[in-house]
Amino acid sequence: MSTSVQPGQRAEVQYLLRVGDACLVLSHRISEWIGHSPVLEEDLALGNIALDLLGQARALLTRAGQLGEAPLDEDQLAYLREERHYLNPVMMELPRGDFAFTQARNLIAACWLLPLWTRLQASSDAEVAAIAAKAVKEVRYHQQHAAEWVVRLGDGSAESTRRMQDALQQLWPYVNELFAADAIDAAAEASGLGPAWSSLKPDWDAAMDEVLAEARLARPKDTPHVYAGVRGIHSEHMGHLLSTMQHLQRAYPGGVW
Amino acid sequence: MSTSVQPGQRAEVQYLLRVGDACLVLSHRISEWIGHSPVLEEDLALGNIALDLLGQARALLTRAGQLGEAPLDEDQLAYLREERHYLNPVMMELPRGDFAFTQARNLIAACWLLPLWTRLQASSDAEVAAIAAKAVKEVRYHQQHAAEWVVRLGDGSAESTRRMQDALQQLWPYVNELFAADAIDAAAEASGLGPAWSSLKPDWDAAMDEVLAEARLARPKDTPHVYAGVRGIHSEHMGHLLSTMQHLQRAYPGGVW
Amino acid sequence: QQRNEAFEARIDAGDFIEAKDWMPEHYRKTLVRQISQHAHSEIVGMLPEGNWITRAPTLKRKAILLAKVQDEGGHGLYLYSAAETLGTSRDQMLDALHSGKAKYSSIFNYPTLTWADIGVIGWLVDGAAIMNQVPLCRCSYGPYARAMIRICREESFHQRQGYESLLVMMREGTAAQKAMVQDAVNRWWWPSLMMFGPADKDSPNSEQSMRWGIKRLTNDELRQKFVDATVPQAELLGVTLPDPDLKWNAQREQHDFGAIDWEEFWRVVGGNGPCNTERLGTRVKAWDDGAWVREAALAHARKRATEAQAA
Amino acid sequence: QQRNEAFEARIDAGDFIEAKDWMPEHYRKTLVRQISQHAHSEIVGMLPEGNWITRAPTLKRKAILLAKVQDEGGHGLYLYSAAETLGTSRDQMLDALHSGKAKYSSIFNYPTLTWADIGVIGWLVDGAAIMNQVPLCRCSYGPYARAMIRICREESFHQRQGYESLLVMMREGTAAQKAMVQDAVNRWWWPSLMMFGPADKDSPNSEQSMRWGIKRLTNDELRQKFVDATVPQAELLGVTLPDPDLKWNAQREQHDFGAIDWEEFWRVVGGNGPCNTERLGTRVKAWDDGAWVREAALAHARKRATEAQAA
Repeated sequence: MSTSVQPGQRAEVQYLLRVGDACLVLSHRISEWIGHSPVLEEDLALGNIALDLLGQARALLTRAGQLGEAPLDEDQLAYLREERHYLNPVMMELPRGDFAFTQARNLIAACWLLPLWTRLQASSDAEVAAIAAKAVKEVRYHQQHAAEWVVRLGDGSAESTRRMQDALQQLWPYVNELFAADAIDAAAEASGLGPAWSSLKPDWDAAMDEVLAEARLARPKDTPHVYAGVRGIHSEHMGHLLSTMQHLQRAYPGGVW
Repeated sequence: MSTSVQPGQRAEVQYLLRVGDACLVLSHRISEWIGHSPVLEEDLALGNIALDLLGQARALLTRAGQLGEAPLDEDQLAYLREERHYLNPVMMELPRGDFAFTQARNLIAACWLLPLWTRLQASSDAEVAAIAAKAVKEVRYHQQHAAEWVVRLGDGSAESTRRMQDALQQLWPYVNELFAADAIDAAAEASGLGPAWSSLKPDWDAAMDEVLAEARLARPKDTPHVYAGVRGIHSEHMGHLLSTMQHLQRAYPGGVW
Repeated sequence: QQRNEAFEARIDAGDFIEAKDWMPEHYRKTLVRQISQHAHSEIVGMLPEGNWITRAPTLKRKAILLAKVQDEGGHGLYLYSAAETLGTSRDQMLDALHSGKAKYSSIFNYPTLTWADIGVIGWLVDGAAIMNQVPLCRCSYGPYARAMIRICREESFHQRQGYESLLVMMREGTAAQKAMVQDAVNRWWWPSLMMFGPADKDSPNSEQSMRWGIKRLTNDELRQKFVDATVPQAELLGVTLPDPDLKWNAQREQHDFGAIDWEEFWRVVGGNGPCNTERLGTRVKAWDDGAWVREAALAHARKRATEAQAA
Repeated sequence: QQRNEAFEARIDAGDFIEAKDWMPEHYRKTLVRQISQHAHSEIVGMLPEGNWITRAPTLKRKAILLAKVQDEGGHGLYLYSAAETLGTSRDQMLDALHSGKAKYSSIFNYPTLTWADIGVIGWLVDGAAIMNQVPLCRCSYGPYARAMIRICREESFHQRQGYESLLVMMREGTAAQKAMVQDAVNRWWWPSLMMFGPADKDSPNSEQSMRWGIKRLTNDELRQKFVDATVPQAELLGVTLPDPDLKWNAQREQHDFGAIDWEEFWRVVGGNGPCNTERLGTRVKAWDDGAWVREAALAHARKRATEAQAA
């Protein structure tokens, strides 16, 4: 099974893959820390978060695979798509960076996933609603954990403040993709599958601003370019991530693991 | 054509793959510098060296593929083997490191390849002899270029001396594999295909010692472990290198490029 | 002297010694060395397996591997905590690791070259570790014994998961996968046997360690038990073990097996295995790269404490 | 004033101006800005293509790509040298690049997402570059004109290689490869059209640049020529160009084409394209990481010079 699969054009499939791939790819980046963290407790905490996100990804990919034109399972979707068919926002695939970058991204992602999962609990798709009910509890912990680190580093030493502010600066251009609207997004809202992402912005703003204030960090300015990972236009990092992630499935066609 | 190929057990094939894979993998690591060198001239010089080594690899892989039980072409051999069937010495696959590490490795490799190609000019295999005649000129330049940098950095600033000495220290445990004997090696010598690698040691020692003396660097102590990349036992870096290198061939079975 | 007799009496009675209890200096030192070495093994052991997390072949296997490596970090944490009850800080123990003074299990100085290595490590390496560690659940030092109970339970779970993943590949997999499993077994078998330490003749049993329940069987006895337990598992799996001298000895009712390459054993223990430098280098780099984080956390705590006082 | 008239007379006569010749300050400045911007484009342009060297799908394609990226470095080198003849050092020019003062071609602020991007960059991006650059081979400044002759020759070679690699995929490749090529064309078409710069109405031709042979056709004229040349190539290749308004206009004997997204153009030029920050960051990092190497080379040269004197 090394030939690529296509998830198809159905709006609900694409909507679920956007969220599922976000979790999958972010989990991948976080997992790169395991064994390399600044303190052992973080190897465990980041491992936990990576595991939770992986679980969320598996549930959503499974569901998306059931709703497509031809049924696909979680592994076909995770391992056998071409890059242009992965739909995560670009931010999730950026290299892990330093510890400040990782915690800043985790915070941005958690502040986005929390209202998203919260609303998905009311999804018209009962499966998705059930997945969301579990995920929302997990992401609440992720948000809290990342917020603690952003505050600690933002209001820590001169070096940590600089690193955390730099991390925010690097990440900010990728934020607006998390709230951008398009036909897929509109269809999900119309059908009740899930919220339009733009509707998550006020909650995200409030949560972020609270943490940034406590961390005494400046909120970076918004930038005009809107990345389009959700339509499969990724950064150059994605291909490298996928060549790693897909290697075994591609190299051992027909393998059973 | 994503299914793996096996080069088979023939001694002459294995011998040629050891050299060909050394060139292929070293070329890969050197090519990672292109666009990221300390000075533009080095982007060009390292590009040149990577290209030469790639050409040598192509010639040897092609020849090895002709001599096997079933014919294989250079791309099947380069892209579709499993890691355990790549036979380069482990040193070649180590990550590119800093500029000192790269130049030190290039020197070690060139001082090894130069006597090797020199003797391969007298190979009982006329194809191999012809490949060697061209390669020997190229590698002479590689050696000179690397030697200049090793001297410059070894006898440069305090920082560069430290970095170069560290690089040698890191590389030295991988040196003895370049001169280790086994049945494959013995068979090549017996058949006249190529020299036993142990016979290259005096030339290598002399060339290295001369450069190290001029660079005012200490020669590290020999270490007891002998790596066995030539029998397909690699480091953990090799798998990552291959997942990158093989990605397209694995992901697009049947592709024509 | 009186305290020492009381201590010995408690040991003889099978009582647990607790952190607040008096204990002889030698007992304390032996335990710190052993527990910290075990803790170091857990965190260094995260590296060879961690190497495959981003390449796990299915999402289920990725979740299992992530959880396993995370468990190893957890084991490290309990063990450092157990050792800290003896008055040595985690930072002191890590310093000893990073400077090369402290040891960790030599098995982690071998590389993980294929995905099958992950299953084989679960089966053989965790299997050997359990064989070594189960007796420690009854060790005389309470915090260590309690940590070991939890660790052994989790290790058994890992071992079963590793074996199960190999079974799937051997029973349902492709020829290439089966070859991959066999190759991994070939590479890990002998290093696994070396995990029980030098032959008894080169490792006189410390009577002390026996008394304290830190050791109950000799290295060779444990190694024999491991071989006897593993051979039928290998048969069930459908792999051969890379030892032509391995065969059932009906007289001894145990397996005979070939000679271990002790030269290799001592070379790897002595720092010259295939990955010694890299493993330690990776740990040191993670620690050094994280220095600014740890400093920032302290700086933050101080700041907020000062502000709380001022308020 | 007299010198200026003599200079103008030589320009009018079609003579080359050489480095040692007197020239007006404005001429010098214009050239330094243009040549260094071109040089920067070459070295920043190494990055998007360099991204695929380690992943090239065959050894032949890898050799071609390596050689191509190396050629771009070579172009950078000639161009910096040409600019240096005007009295600005390479380090000064690089400082301007690294500090964000100097520009480079905006096309390199788009990412290379698939292997087909490599072929399409050769075909469209190099094609557009050649269209822009051929007139410069007759530019009035000798060192620049000579550099451009060599560069244009190599660029044409690259363009043919890129197009050929696409032909192979479209004619002999799998459906997935063909889709990959079409997708790459879809992504690079509009940015390639933007390479000719703003529309003429927003870019009044500098009469000066025309006189000096730095410009001979307007942006819109060049863009039209490019479209007209490319459409039949696309047909031969079997790809569509992503512009529903693109069609032959029999009256004009040229193609009509759709409106360019100038908002995107100005956004990317203004620093907010998808890769601006990363490209510049990568260059700065390479430069900063190499500082110790450059310093060491100087230190070595000084040492050896001192020793030679002492001897």
